[in-house]
Amino acid sequence: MRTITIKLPQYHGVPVEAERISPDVLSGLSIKEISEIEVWQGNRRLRLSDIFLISGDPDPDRPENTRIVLEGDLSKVKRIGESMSAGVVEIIGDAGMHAGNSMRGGTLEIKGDAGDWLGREMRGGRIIVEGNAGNYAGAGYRGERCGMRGGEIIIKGNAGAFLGEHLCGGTIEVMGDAGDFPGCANQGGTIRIHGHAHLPGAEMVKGSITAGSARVLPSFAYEDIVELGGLTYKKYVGDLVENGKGELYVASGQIGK
Amino acid sequence: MISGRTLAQGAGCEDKMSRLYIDEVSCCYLSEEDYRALGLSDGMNLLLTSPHGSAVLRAGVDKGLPKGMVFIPMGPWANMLTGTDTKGCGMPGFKGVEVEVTPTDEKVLDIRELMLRGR
Amino acid sequence: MIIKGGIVYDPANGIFGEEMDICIENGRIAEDAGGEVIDARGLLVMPGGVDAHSHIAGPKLNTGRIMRPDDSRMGTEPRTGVCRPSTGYTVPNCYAIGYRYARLGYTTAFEAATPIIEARHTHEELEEIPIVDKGALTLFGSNWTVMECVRENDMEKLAAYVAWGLRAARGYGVKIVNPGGGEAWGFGSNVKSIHDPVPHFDVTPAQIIRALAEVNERLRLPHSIHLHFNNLGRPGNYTTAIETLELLKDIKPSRMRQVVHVAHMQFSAYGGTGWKDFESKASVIADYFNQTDHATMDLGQIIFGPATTMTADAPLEYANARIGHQKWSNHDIELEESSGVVPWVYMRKMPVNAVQWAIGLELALLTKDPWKVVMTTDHPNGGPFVNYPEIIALLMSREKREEEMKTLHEVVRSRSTLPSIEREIDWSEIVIMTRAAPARILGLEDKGHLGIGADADISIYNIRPDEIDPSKDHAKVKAGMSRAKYTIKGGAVVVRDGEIVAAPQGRTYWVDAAVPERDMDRMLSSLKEKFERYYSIRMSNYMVQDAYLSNPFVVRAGVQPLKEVI
Amino acid sequence: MRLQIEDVLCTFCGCLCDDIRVEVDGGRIEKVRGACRLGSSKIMGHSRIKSPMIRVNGELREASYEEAYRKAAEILVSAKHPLLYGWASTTCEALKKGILLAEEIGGVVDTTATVCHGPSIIGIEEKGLVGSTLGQIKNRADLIVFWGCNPSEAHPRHTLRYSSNASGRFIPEGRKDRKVLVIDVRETRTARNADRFLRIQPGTDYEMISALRMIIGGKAESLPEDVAGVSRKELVEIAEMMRSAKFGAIFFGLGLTHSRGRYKNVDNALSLVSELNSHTKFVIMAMRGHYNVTGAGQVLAWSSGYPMAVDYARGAPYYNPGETSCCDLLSRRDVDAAMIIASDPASNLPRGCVEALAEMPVIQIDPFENPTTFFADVVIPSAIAGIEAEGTAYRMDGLSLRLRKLVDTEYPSDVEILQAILDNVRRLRDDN
Repeated sequence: MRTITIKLPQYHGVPVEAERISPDVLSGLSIKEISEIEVWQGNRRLRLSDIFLISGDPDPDRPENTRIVLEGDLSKVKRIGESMSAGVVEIIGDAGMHAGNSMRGGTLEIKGDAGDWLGREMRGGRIIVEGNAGNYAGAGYRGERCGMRGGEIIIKGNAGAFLGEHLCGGTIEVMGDAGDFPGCANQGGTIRIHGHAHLPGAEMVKGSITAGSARVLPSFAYEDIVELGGLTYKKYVGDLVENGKGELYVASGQIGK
Repeated sequence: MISGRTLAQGAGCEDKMSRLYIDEVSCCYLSEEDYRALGLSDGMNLLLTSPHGSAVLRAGVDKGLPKGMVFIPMGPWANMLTGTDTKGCGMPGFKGVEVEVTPTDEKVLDIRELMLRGR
Repeated sequence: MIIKGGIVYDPANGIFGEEMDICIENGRIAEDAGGEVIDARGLLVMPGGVDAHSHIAGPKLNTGRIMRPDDSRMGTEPRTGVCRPSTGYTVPNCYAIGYRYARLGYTTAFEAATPIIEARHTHEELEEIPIVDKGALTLFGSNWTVMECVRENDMEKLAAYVAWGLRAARGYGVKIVNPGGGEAWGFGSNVKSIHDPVPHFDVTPAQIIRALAEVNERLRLPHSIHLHFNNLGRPGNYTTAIETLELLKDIKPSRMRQVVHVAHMQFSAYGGTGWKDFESKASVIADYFNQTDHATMDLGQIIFGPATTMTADAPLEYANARIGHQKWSNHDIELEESSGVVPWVYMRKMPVNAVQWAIGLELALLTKDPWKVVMTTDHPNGGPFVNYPEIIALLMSREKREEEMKTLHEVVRSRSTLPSIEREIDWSEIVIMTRAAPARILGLEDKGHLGIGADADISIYNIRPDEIDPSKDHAKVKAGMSRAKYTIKGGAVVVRDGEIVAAPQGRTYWVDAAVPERDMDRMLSSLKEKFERYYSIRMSNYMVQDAYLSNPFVVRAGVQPLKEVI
Repeated sequence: MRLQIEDVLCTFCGCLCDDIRVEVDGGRIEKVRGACRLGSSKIMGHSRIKSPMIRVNGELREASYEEAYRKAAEILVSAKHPLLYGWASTTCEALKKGILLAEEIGGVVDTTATVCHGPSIIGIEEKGLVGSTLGQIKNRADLIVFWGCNPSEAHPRHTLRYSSNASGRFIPEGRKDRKVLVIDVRETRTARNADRFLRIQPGTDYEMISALRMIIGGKAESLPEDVAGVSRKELVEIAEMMRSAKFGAIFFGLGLTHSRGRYKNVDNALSLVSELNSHTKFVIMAMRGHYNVTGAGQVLAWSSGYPMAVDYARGAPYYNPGETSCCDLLSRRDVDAAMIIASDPASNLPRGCVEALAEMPVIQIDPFENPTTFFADVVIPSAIAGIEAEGTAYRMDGLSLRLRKLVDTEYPSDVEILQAILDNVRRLRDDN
């Protein structure tokens, strides 16, 4: 496997947009060519090497045989791994907004925290975040009817608000808590939140959400106690305001409290 | 804590350096019950502390408020207490901020002191 | 400037594909000229395109943009040295509208519906649309003053109001949308037929339409009434269409043009009793147009893919939103209208959409006289105007129609006559349907043709009419029509090789119609009372100020000078 | 000579009242009639910034307009990501110039909407907006609902001109022919004048609206007895009030957008109104604050496709509130310079944002000194739009109106200032 290492020394400026940092784009390029790909810093067009230190295996390979390792505090670097279809991107540190936008395949690993809009409109592949994720993980773009459609996002810390908004497919798992309105307007897919969720599944019509605890909307109907993976959950169906058939499982929780 | 527009705040908001505006936006309104419970009277001040900051304001009564809620006309004093988290949608939480309210002898800063505090 | 050696189509002047030179002097077609020479040897040359019915400016456009950031992110182009940034597909920003029309070789586009009270906004947007000449039609069909004049049968007062309304809106013509329905929608209902009285006003849609048509001719307006039928978009509505057209048969036009122009006929040529047995009645409609001479139509052709429906027919948009489970914006306009905006997607495998697609083409192909049919998509209701080349290719090639039908739901074969239609439209007819006819229908004397003195609005395409057979080479037709080799606007080259090279400000057309002073005075005194009691703004703040038309073109009409008001 | 000017527009709040009478004498405004306290205080005016200023060694020093324009242009040209913020209290014409400037320098244009009704706009992106002009409500509405808003203090003439106390064609008796319902967390002045006041717990608007949608949708029996402290019975009564109206109108304020739930509260309210239309006629409207915040959204929408928070850094508009909106850009230090026009972020944004402003070069364009001036490096005093300069503004319902010029002034208008900065930017570019 070809490894390309991209290091970010201390960075304090305005955000950098680097949507070309993806195995699909870099795998077939030499290190020199990679150094010259275009990134944007605010309104300035720069070469990758103007900000980053690039090293790694010199020979071009296919995307699926390429591993890009990013090191440093990349919380101000946006759109890493956008539209990637194969290979591995590993971020040793925090990632900026829109990591894994429209991702179709491959693996994106973030060892620190992820910014907002992680895996926005994701179609496939896998994202693993060791830390927390920001708002709108696995969501869609403003005004769109569909967010994430496929693939998997695993967040080992907490997630922000509007997790998986307009989720249409795929799986999101959050080991910690989720912010307000996880899984709102879901039309499919699966969200598992091990911690607390505030008003999950608002306006969902299909799909399923599991939460360790939750404040449940008054427009969800309690059905039964069910057992999932050895644990008991209260099962609700909703959101009835949309005549929804979504399933909400809450380990402990109550309506309106 | 919730913040919002009032007539006096509005009338003064095109003239931010006026007494009218400053007096209005440096006032913290409480329910009658809370006002009494804290032993407040005319001219007394309050120290408000939130997870995001703190400020000293004059105390006032708003009969429309329920117990446990304070109202501050929108402006620099209220904003000493609000956080910058917008939950990804651009809007910070101007309403529904948890604050601790304690009577204090400290005086209310003038607007320049308040704005440039710590600079 | 001289355009040399092009194959020129100028059907209004009896020129059907002749090799000739065109001279331009001071922005107009001239006998001879000097200066720049454009080599157009063998290329297709025609007058600049004229869009007689498109939604390009005003509150409902912005409502569409604001509710659809998902659309705005499509078609994004950064600014260049000449162009400001473009965004959007179905609801493009103002700049994109101008550039995209120009790239298609279009030089004129008229906004089809503006309420008077919101006309200032419409003009603010028109001002921002570069290159093309433009104008806006003014809505009168659910207006309280109009309905009261009709009820009182006071045609003099109605004429005064229409003249004043056009001036207040800086409008170009009388637009009527689902007459009476906009008022009924004020309390959530609608009118169900042209004889169904409007609640609280005691007039019927038929009376409103007929009165406005009469007044339109009394005022000798350049354009006829421009009518969006009642019951539009509903199965079985072709009977409403014919019934309405019959209503206007005996009215004498005051100018050499139709008495009524029917907007987006496709949406009113529906048979069936519901969506299940929905079918085309285009052939019945086309027969009617073939047998009569008082009406013209534009197509309202649908294009598969995303659209944004927007119309003053607010009850229709409510129904659309419910059927499509779509986001819905509604906007009622005090004393004047109501309106709505709903995003839409036309799908090939959806039976109703497949039949709708066929209806537009049937109307164009079955109506014998191309001067009666204008090509539109009712942008962006049937789809965005950038798809005009697709329609041109479909009209010119039966083979392409057959190929397309294979990708559609099979009902397109049983519920429309399209599969049996052999006609293939030729270049002259295309030029009529996209240039000459819309200009004549709108009453734009200097547009749609290349006679001496006409506006030097010209499009030149990378298509060699002597070498290609549109019936077979439809892909080349579509590609060629999508990117004009040259677009010349008012004598200036604005597009070269499909790229914008200049973006001058176009003109805004409006009609100043005169009525007798005593009628105007009488009308104004009752109007003043409306402002005192019912409008939420003052009369003195109502009329569009001259500041909003930086490059106006005033067309005079009416019978005697209009008394200066306000 | 004393001059009476009729039908003047009030440039305070989103009501944009257009029936004000102003008396002018010797080029000064002497009297304002017909305006509310907010409006007359603005129109009467007060002390102005006297001259342009540039900060030198920490102190603002008087400068010429030419010097200020050049300094402003230098700041903007050297910035990698400048923010151009404000726009709600100036004309549409000013914003048009501002957008051109932003395109030229690759900056972000954001309006005060993002900290006001920005969430309402995001809600509209989800659902659309079922609305009308204010006159439609004046003529027809027999039920007025004020949800999380307090027009008595924020829009003082709203009730008289457009809503609860106005009379109209189908509501000849005005207030007597209408019912007024107020939903809020505190009993405001507006609530005290209502037929019914529903007090709710802070941050529970979303649940209340969902409950009302359930009842309107015929699913009341599936609701719990108590929804966040409000009984089902009370909610059924409220829903019945709405359903039985011939024409209902909800006006909502920052009570929905500022509290927990943000745009989801509005999103849900938009659905409630949409669904009420299956039973009766209902519309909804945001109570916009600044007189032209609506217009700012309109101009941006037709220019860029988006109504606020538009980033031109890469030449084409990019929009994403939460990323490209003022509060986020400042608190994350994602911008490196700011031009503030006709607004006062130092007073109106959370402290964390104000600290960011203090760290970067700031240009202020405003007729008046305000706390933002403490942080400004270039201060350019301007004419007051609607009093000293004409132009366009949009009322809260989207009606566009023309502001008049009432008196002459020495100060340049915002349009002239922005054009001068733009000219200087182009000159600097040409020199480099």
